[in-house]
Amino acid sequence: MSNWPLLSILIWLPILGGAMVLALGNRAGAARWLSLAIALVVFAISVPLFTGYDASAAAATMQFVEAREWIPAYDIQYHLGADGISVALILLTTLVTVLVLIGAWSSIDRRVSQYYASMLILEGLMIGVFTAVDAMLFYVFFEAMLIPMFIIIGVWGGPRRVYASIKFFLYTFLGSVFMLVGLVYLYLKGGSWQLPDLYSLPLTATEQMWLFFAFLAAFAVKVPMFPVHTWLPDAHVEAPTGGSVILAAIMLKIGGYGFLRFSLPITPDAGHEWAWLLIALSLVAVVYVGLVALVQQDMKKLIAYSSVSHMGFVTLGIFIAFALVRDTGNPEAARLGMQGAMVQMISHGFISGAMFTCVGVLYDRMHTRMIRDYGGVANVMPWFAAFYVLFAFANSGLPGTSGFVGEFMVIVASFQHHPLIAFVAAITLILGAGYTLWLVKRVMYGEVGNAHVAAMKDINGREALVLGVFAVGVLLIGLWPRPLTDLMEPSIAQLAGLLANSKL
Amino acid sequence: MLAEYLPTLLFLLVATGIGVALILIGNTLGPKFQFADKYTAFECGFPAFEDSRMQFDIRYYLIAIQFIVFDLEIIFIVPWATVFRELGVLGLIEMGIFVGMLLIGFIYVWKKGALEWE
Amino acid sequence: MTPPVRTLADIAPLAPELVVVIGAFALLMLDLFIGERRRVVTHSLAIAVLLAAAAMIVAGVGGQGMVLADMFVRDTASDVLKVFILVVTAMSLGYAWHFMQERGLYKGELPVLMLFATVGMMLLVSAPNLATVYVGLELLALCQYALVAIDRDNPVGSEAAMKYFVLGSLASGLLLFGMSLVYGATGSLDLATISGAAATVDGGTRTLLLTGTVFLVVGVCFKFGAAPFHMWLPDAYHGAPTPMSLFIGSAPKLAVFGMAYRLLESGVGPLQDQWQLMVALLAALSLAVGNIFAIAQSNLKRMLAYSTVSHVGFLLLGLAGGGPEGYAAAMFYAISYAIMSAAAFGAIVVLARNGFEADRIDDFKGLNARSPWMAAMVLVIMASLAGVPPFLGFWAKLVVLRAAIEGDMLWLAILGIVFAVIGAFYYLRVIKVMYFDEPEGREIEARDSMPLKALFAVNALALLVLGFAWSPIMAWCQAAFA
Amino acid sequence: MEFLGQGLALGHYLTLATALFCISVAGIFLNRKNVIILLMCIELMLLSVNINFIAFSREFGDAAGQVFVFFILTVAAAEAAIGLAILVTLFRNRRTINVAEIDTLKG
Amino acid sequence: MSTTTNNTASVLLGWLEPFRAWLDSLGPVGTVIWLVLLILAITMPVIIAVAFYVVWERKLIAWMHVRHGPMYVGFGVLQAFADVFKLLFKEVIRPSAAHKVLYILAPLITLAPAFAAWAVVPFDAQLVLSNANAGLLYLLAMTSLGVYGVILAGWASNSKYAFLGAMRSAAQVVSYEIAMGFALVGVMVGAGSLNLSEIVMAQSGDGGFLEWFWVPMLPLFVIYFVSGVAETNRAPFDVVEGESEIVAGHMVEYSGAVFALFFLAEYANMILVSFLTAIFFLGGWLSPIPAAWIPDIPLLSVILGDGWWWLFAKVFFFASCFVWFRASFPRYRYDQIMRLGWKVFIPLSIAWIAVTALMAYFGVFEAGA
Repeated sequence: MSNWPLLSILIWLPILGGAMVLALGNRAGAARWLSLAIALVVFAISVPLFTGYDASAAAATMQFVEAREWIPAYDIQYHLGADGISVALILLTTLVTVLVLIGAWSSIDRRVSQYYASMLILEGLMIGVFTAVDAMLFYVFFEAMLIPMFIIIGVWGGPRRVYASIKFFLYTFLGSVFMLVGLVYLYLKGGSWQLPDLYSLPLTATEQMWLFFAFLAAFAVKVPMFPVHTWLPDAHVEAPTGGSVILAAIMLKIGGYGFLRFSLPITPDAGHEWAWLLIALSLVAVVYVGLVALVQQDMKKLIAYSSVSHMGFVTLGIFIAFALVRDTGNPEAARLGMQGAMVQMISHGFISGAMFTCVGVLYDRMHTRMIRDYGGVANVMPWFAAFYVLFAFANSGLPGTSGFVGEFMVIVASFQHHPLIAFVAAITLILGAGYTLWLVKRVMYGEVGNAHVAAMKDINGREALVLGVFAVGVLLIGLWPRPLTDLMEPSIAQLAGLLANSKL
Repeated sequence: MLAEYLPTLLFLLVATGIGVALILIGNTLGPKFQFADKYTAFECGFPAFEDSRMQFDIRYYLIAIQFIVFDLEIIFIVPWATVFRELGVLGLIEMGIFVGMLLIGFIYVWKKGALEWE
Repeated sequence: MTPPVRTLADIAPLAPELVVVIGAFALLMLDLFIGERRRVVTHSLAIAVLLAAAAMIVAGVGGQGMVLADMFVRDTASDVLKVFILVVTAMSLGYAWHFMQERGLYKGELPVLMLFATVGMMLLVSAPNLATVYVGLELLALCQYALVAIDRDNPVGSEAAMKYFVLGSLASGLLLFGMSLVYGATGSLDLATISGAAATVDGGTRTLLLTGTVFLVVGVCFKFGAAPFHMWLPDAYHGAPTPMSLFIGSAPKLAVFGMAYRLLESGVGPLQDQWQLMVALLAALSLAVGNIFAIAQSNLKRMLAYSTVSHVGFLLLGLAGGGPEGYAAAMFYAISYAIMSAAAFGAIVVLARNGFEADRIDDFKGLNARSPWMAAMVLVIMASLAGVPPFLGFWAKLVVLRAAIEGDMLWLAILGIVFAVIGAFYYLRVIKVMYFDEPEGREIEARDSMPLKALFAVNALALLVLGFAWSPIMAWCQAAFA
Repeated sequence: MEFLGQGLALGHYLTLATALFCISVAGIFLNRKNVIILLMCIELMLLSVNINFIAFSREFGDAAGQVFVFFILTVAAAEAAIGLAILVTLFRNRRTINVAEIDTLKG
Repeated sequence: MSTTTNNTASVLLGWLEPFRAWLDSLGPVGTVIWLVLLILAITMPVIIAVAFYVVWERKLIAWMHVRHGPMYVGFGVLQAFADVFKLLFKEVIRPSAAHKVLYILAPLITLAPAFAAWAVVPFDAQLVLSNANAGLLYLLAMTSLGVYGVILAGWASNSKYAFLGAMRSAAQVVSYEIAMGFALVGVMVGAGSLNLSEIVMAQSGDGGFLEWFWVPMLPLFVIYFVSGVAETNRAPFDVVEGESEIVAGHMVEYSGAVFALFFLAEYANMILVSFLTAIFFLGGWLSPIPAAWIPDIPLLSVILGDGWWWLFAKVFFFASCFVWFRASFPRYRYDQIMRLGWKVFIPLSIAWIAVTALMAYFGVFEAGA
């Protein structure tokens, strides 16, 4: 099994499968089953990745490596590999994709095969992003994701889908092209697109600064960071449930992943130099966007803003690491922040995915996302309410759920840098609890709001399955994060080591 | 070399001069009995009822276009004609190719009916 | 006086050109003697001639070298360009058949004119001498004017042809004026000699040469359609029958690139510092003008025309970058643009019917609902034009960006990508109407012709496939300037 | 007749050519009346180039420039032919050759 | 100006040599004056010749019609001057609708090239105003220019008949121009030169009139002369003037002295064509008698030998042919004219150029040269 090009299979199986599904045309049922089968196979194949990954500190480099010439004229290689961080994110991707496909079973009834195909292709591309070791390959996957997502939002989205999809596309496209210039510059400087080569490439302070901002442009939009987050509420709100889930659960993570893969190791000095700015922006995101979330009338929008706020923790964790590693001269200190950021990413993948699924469940029944249209849902949908409340707790970072672990680690890490930062970050726990629980209160409890609500049926088995898997994920990470942290520990340590070395 | 062309230039001037002189003489010597009808255009005695700067037949354009193209081929043959003795058989063949292409064009024009006046 | 040609072997490198020329004349005659009904013979033979010539070049028939008293050169650069010129022209002919046939526009002259235009292009990319450049350019341009005007009863078509003609001739005039000054400054029409002289001249002669160079650049940019000399482009593309827009919008860009390379690099290369800046500024302007104006268009052909302007800006980016990598990049860009633009216009051709041009963006509304396959192809084309990986268009942008950055023109590279993003907007609009909007108006479907659909599919999928396998083409381009 | 050779230097020819060139370019851009004037301006432009070439060619004693002029003349003729042909179709379709009225293509 | 005296006409110039030298010493102005005098020495006889040509035309046609023709003014001879004065004393009418400048310019543009062409016509060995190397090209240029005058006249008159005539004329002239050009190319191939004197000399040889170009280039000779007739819009190709349908074509609105310019130009052109035909195909001033046959009798040997009188005799012959055509042939239809020009003359001339080239290649023309 270890001789198999696992990563290639993971990337190309869904893409080619997507093409097959596309070819099914109008046969919706066949498309659903075929896609699900493919997604399950992909998930099954990703499991050996987890089991077969050697998490010992000695082997903390890329594993499952595949490298061959691709574009010799430009020294671009088809170079894949996965470390702990990648494996975690790949697993998240394959799992969430399966859940999304199941979730869309009945809610998508137009152009079904195209929807499923887009999802599968998107899955393959996202796995590609998480496994690319060649910077150009990374970029290709990174950009290629835009098209299927654009289609998903635009075709199956809400009333303002066109605006949202184009905004989504152009924001991310604009951000990423700056990275392209940066990569080309690096290539001209170092003569290679391979990340390890780029890690060891010495760069002056000015170069690092420009490159840092070039990467920032790409990843900050993707994460998204304040103030370039404005595409996210639109995209999330207008996207179909599955789109929102994928967007929140995985695509946002690509930004954080990019920071870890590119910004940190390639421009450590500039990162250190500018960490204050990023930390500040992260804090603004955490607090300000949290406040914005508080006043939302639209459930999806509220969750979208909460996503921005939570992703603020991710960036905070990452850039606290920048600050810490030089302050203390000890990579160990930085590891906690990065570890926290990673756990937060995975956890947020489950939580936000679950939250959007919940909204989707409600939307399928009521065709409205406005909070005021609901009320007392718990009375008619007790099972659903149970899941909903659980995810809401997780979203507000209640201990015992996955939301707590990551945020706690980040706060502890930032305390080492400055207590004030930790304090401000901690505010979000309160804010998060505020808006989430208020949401729960308004939607779930109280009297049954109106006749429509009264007529709602509780979740069916399929929905229960999806929400159940999410719930397991949330609780598992919350209660027993050890396997996850162990998986990522060596890779993060290695990254932190790279961070510690000046490239000047 | 240029000197050989001075007479030609002067000749043009002198010829123009003669023309101008004739017009002036005619203007001076000729009588002047002016009345409006005399200065209308000739229309067999009828007053003109439409502008004379009318459109004209498209065939004239066609002739003009064909003329330009064919006439210019001559300027390629002229220098060849004066030196072709020194070019040997290949010069002959090359001009054969050139004239051959010209002929193809000619056949084309002929076959398309552009040479028919009606 | 010895004649330049003594034996047939002296003109062996000309073999592909000769095939096309002889083919063109033969078809002209053949068409006169076969009826309207059997025009498919002419059509197929024309394509066969083009592909045969391309095959000859790939196979290296005739070999490389300078022939005809140094009036013609066959080198790798010209070979690369010619192969793609021939293939793209053959594709244009393939696209043209049904469209022109059902409108009664597939006259016998059409394939012949295209063959002659091809000869012009081949000559242009193989020109080591100003005279050859000019003759090739005009052969191309004159055929193009005629092809734009081929629908004689269409007021829009003849207006487009007129504008194209006037501005094209103006461009030729400017280029010629530049050539005359360059000739005056260097005393030779031979580009190699000009290059040698350009390196040494000084004083007033240098001023003369620089003035000439300015005109050369302007002329080249006119022919490219770079802003601010792009005025003819939208009108010509819009007014011409779509397959003709396809033709004039694709292969000739390769030829003009060849001309730009010959004139600017082989010719006045020693003045690179001077013209580079001009080209860079024109590139910047083209990027801006093309992308901004394209947004406002409601006609797809017009939009593609303005997008051409912006693509030319990108191409010039490579040219401005200079150096072997820069030229290779620009060449690669030209090649990929030719393929992309053929596909983009091809989409319109495939959808058009007699009386329905399918050239408004709104005509594509709801295409996905009617014909998902077609919509997917157009999606690929638009994404490629927008420069989204992994399609060919992205790699083309990558290589020119690299060239620009390597040529110390980071500002230009950044400007380029910013406008690329703006440009993405209008390509997205096409995708948007196909996928997001409901169908309206008349039924729009791909024409029921297997060869045409196959050609279109091959063309569109080439953008995807070449996106993964562009290395050989790039390597070939690099070899051309190594 | 030696005075002929002394009086006319390269500069005179170039000045003439440049003047003609400027007139033709100005004609193309300023003319708003008649397409035929445009065609004539284009021809004039080519002629100015011819003067340049011949002047230089004479100066260098190099025949190449004059040979080039042959090409230019021929091409100019072909160009005029095509231009006129297009003009005729335009007129047939639009009943006008007024530059200002030829403006259906916009945007 | 070359004035080496080895023929009779040059003797005159020899006498004037001191005068020329004196003028030359005055600098450029003197040179120009000398040239102008020479030019007048050509143009004045041409004008006078035109006058008498008209008389001869009327007379000859009359004879062919078996009637008298002009016979009152100086027994008809002085009729020429009567005509001239009549024209000069008539009112010059300019139609009010005509374009003011072009209307006057048109006849000038017609006349000037018709005269200027004479600059390169050799009357005898070395007796030529401008022995330009590209004389033939100059001639082609000058003879082509005349059509501008016709077009301008037609357009500037602002009259339908004038305009129609001008269009017809232009189309006809350019149609025959091509055939004429190709015919001349044949001459160039034969002579290997563009210089008119050299072309004449290329026709010299032992064979007398058999050495002239009309023998190997008989089709071209016919084409050239017939084209010449068509070029000058003379009968039977005179649909341009077409008195019975478009009254006088482009000249309809012209009168008096201005009309005289057209008239003058037309007849000057006819004489010119006669000259050129003689020079290109009938050996110019060369004697038709082979040099070997000329008896060595003092005066007779000069007269029978080469000299301008031979040229003038040939010219007289061709000029009379113009008149003869007018008297004998009915007017062609316009489509017939076009067909003859495009479909007969052009292919034929191209074919014969090929033949001529082959002949030249195999040395047919070398023997005499």
